[in-house]
Amino acid sequence: MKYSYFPGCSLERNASAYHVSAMAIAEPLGMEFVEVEDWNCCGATEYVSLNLIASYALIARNLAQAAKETSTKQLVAPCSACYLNLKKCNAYMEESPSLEEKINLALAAGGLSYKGGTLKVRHLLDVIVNDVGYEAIAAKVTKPLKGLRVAPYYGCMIVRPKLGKNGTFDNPEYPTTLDKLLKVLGATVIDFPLKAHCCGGHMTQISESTGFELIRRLIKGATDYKADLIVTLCPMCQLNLDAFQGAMNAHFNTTYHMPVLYFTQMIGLAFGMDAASLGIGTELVDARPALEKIGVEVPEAEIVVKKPPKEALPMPSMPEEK
Amino acid sequence: MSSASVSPTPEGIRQKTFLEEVIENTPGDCHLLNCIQCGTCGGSCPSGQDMDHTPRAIFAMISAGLKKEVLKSNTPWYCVSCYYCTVRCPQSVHITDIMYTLKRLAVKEKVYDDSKAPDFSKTFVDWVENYGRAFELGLMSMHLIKHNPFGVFKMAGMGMGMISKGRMAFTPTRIKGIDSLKAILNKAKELEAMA
Amino acid sequence: MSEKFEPVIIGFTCNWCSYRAADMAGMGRIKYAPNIRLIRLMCSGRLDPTFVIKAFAGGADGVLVSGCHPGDCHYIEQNYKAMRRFYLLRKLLSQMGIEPGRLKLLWASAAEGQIFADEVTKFTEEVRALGPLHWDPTAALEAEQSIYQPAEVAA
Amino acid sequence: MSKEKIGVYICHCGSNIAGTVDVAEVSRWAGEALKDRGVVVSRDYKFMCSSLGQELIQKDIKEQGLTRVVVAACSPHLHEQTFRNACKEGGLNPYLCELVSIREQCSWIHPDKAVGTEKAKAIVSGGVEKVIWDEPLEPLRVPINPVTLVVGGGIAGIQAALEVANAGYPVIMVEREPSIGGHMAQFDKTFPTLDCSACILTPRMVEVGSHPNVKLFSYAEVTNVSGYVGNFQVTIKQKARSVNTDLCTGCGICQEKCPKKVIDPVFEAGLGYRKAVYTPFPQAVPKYPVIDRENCTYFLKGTCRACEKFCPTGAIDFTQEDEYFTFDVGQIILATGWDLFDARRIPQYGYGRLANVFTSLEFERLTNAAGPTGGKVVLRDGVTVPKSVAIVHCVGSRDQNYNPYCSAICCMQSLKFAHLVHERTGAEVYNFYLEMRTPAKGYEEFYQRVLEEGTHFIRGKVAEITDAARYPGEEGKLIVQAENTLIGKQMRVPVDMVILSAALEPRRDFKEVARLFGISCSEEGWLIERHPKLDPVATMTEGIYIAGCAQGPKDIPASVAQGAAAAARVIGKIQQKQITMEPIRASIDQEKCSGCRICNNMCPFNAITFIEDRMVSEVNPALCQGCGTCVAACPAGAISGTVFSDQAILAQLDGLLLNNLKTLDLTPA
Repeated sequence: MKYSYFPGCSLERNASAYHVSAMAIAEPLGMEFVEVEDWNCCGATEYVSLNLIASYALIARNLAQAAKETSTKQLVAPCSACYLNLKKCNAYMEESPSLEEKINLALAAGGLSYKGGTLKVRHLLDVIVNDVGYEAIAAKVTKPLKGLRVAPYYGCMIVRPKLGKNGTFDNPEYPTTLDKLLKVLGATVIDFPLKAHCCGGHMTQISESTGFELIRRLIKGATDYKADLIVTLCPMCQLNLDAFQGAMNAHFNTTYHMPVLYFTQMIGLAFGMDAASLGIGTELVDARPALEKIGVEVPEAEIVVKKPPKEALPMPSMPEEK
Repeated sequence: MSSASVSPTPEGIRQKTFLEEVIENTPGDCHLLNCIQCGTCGGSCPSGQDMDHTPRAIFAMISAGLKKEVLKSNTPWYCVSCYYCTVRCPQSVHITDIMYTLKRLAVKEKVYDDSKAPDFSKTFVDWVENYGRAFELGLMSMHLIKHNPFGVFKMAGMGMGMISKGRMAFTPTRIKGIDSLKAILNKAKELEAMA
Repeated sequence: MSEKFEPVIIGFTCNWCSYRAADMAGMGRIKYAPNIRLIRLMCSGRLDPTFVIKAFAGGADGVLVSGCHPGDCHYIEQNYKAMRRFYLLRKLLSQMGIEPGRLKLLWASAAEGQIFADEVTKFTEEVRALGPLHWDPTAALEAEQSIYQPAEVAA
Repeated sequence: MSKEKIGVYICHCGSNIAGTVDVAEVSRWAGEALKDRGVVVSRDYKFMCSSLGQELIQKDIKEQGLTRVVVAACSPHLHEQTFRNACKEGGLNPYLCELVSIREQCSWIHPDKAVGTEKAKAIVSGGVEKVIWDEPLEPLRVPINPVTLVVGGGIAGIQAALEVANAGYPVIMVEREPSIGGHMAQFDKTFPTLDCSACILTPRMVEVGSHPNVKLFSYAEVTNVSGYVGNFQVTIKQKARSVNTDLCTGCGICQEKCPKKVIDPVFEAGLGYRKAVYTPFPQAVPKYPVIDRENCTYFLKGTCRACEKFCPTGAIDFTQEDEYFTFDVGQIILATGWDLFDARRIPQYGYGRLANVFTSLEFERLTNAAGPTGGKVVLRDGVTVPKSVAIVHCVGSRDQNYNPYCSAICCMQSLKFAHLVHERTGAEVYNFYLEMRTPAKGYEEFYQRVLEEGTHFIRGKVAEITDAARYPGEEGKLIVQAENTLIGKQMRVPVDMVILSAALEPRRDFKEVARLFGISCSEEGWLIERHPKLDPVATMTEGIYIAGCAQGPKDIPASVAQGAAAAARVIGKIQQKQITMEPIRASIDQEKCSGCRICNNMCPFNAITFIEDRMVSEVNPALCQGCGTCVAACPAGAISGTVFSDQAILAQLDGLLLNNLKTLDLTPA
């Protein structure tokens, strides 16, 4: 199966492990990804807070770029925020001719156009469980994740809101596709009641106490349920739960240690792939103790501090840690 | 169609109400007129406890015409876009979309409170408009320095971790078609200003 | 009045479902295109193909045939007969040079006032897009002759 | 020039029509433009349906010698009969009156007065052309069979059956379950008086079971209905009970001895058990048990036969088969009841996932002295008494995601639950409500009483129920999260037990029921009454009535009232001994019939027969229902229909297209 692929800004860098692992499992799952030519940022949740038409035009440029690829009508995004933005723009353009007209007037300034509904926007999890299917995945499992207690975590934007005719591919309140997938991989899946709750999005930047509280609830929940790790499918969720876990602990004076990995990494592990080749080791909350339970060896992460290239722009200085 | 009941007001007879303004600025039929004040949104909201007013209260204030109070409220800026309220709303009110509308109106009217959120969005958008892609390091550090110079220390550990794991770029990526993108966005803003 | 072409549409509705759907649309004060003028039959199965031809010959720009949903007919299954006649009529109309899009079949239950209203508006726009029908009524007479021949098939 | 003298009457309907149609102009126009078509009088009047409006018509008939009348007002479904009667009173055959609708299809659907006025003219013109072709007719009269079928043995059906039977007429009652009693039999207490449900229901059930005029089929279903008002034929399927009711004494030994215990999803709402051979509850009517063949060990494995062995009268009969009975009945009352909303459809409320979330029906069984816990209110573990209970209103109702309507009983039911929890456990009770709706006799007083008991009322729709503790003190509890909308703050209330006041929904098989009986149901599935205000128990199908929750959610007093009302209508009809029917019938002109027999297969009522010796077909007017399909199909044009003749329809068509203003004379020769 061939798909247009929209990585999104996060997967370029902070969530590169997600990108790397997705690419690693594509071949064994029989999927071919064609990256959208010269894609741009989807605007996250920020652009639409300032400008309505411009934010949709920004997204629509990606749809127009993706539609240039004629060999497939399916556009896949691994990032939930990108996925929702692309899907929403696609659906609203199809529903509202006046919005579509305005967006196309804007696109025309860049020599592009797009008709709402031309593409089908889908999340990576959706295509893996529904197009490839659980059976085909099960057939490839060589190293089942036996004995690993995982908390499946969907976050918000993959299942909400219901948009267009078909709504969402999983239940908006209590999704189960990731649960089933992880079971197929051999893991012990806990019935995680907070699986579709919010990680806080950008709240760490707006109001620390609010953002940290949202992170705490999830980490505490997974810990209460004795999970070894949280499995997620969204770079924002991973960033909040993993990278901000230390700051959250400091804020509440707690000592939680809950590693957070991507579902693509888990598929790769169950397929017997090498941990390093799946980007494991780049998480800030060390996943090694958890993965040792299933006999996965993870090399000590290489500390890479790349020097900025010559053309680099001047950087605001980062204060040293005490 | 509920939009029918906010049919255009004949010029000079009366001013558009705030309620009508909010509805007009939200794409699609947002069903705001159908709100029955049940509080499902306020009950569902993950950050509801930190909001000045729950979304439900905001809707009551909108229909009461308390424009200034609504736009000054931190409520829309504390919305985390989780869409729980939207899918649970028994009246199909597009609550998250309305929160975005309130943010835009607050920015336009320049009456939002001292929330850092609008600035965060602006900083983010600046990078996107000039490069075509988001730039986390630049965004986070600039935002921190501007709004929470002391917080920089708190977050520094995290930032160093990210850098050391190779998860943060020092330079933003610029897309090839940045000129065409700029043209698109300028045109879009022009259209928006006309509306 | 504007210059816009206002099509005249004749609607044949059954007494039990679709006429009541029209009543329901009215009671709900649902606004829709006023171009339709309804004729009440007891059942959509009562629709003689001649009625449709005569409507076009007499100046209608579009004809709507409406009955109960398949399986819900007050007379058990007569709406299926209307459906068969409808498809035959569409074929016949195109042979006579009338766009088949001027004839529409709509199932509407007594509860579906909104659907009835929406579909009538949609159909009105479709007919408006097709433009006025100027049709030679003498052709209608011939058609009327021919239509009585294949009645077995039509039935 | 028409020979007829036609009177045209345009109704204002207050401002309903006059608001968007220039009625004076339509009236003036009809008088002038349609003069050649025979219109001699044209008037507009504020309310044509008022007695003054009707007298206006009668006066004109007498003074001006009108031979035809056209009234342009509301839908014929509302007032056709009114104006036909008015004409009859005035001395004109009622079928020479046409009512055309300029309200539902004209004034109400478009705000533009100019457009509305033009459309109204066309509609009036169509009516005038049609009325010219109308013929004087006499209504058909057919005898009415006094036997009445009541479908459903809940409280509404029981009430209806008893009213008819006590009036001296025979009743056949069909109930799907092994016993009558319906949902009311599941309850312990009834609001607002808190009478014991069984105490007031059981005598009624016994009365039905032993009434000489009632023939009761339980564990049975109606499988076929044919015919028409006064003369229906119904087929009833008696499912095999595997118990010979002639021998069974209802002693209950078989149930005692049966080794197979199964969860009872119906009467015990899944919260208790019954045996494979069972009566749903001890006071069941009839008293005879049934063997549930899907669970009986003998039917599954071929051995056991414990019930047979111990039955003192030898009443167990494993060889019984389903039986079919056909009856002639005159009228039918449908009281098929409701099903409970499946609370699992709202995952955030945790029903099915969180043990101590209960549905309203489960809680009814918990409080019932004859229920699985003997009336003790305990958690799912069967022993722990809750210290705090949350009751959630409007679960699956008043919600566009599930059912938009109000279930009508939840507020009072939830208040009753609050009271019962207080009384039985002393627990803290939190009622999460949206609006408190207590609009019936004694209901508001009951609300006051529950307030005084110290129940906490929180105004806010519950957002979610979870067992994920967020704060200290929440561990091991169910946390109910909602906004307290009266103070505008989000709240988390930790409790031991949650009761969901789930919506009442139409029976899951409402579509089949509607189809079987030839009546319509709303989008949700409630059976539709003839008029929402003025005729709430009749349906659009003559001779079929509805009662109880089949028509919409309602409480016990309302169900009983509607059951009695339906019965009153039935009794009234029986006492007339015959029924008048619309004379809309087809007939075949023997001269023109070629004997091709195409029409024979057209008729779903078998009303057309082929007469071999004369080689022509004939219509039996008693069986003909007047659909007109044969009229449209006859290749020789030999079949004609009354009221809707070819000529009348074509004339109306010409009228609607306003061709009558310019073209040839279309008047009957």
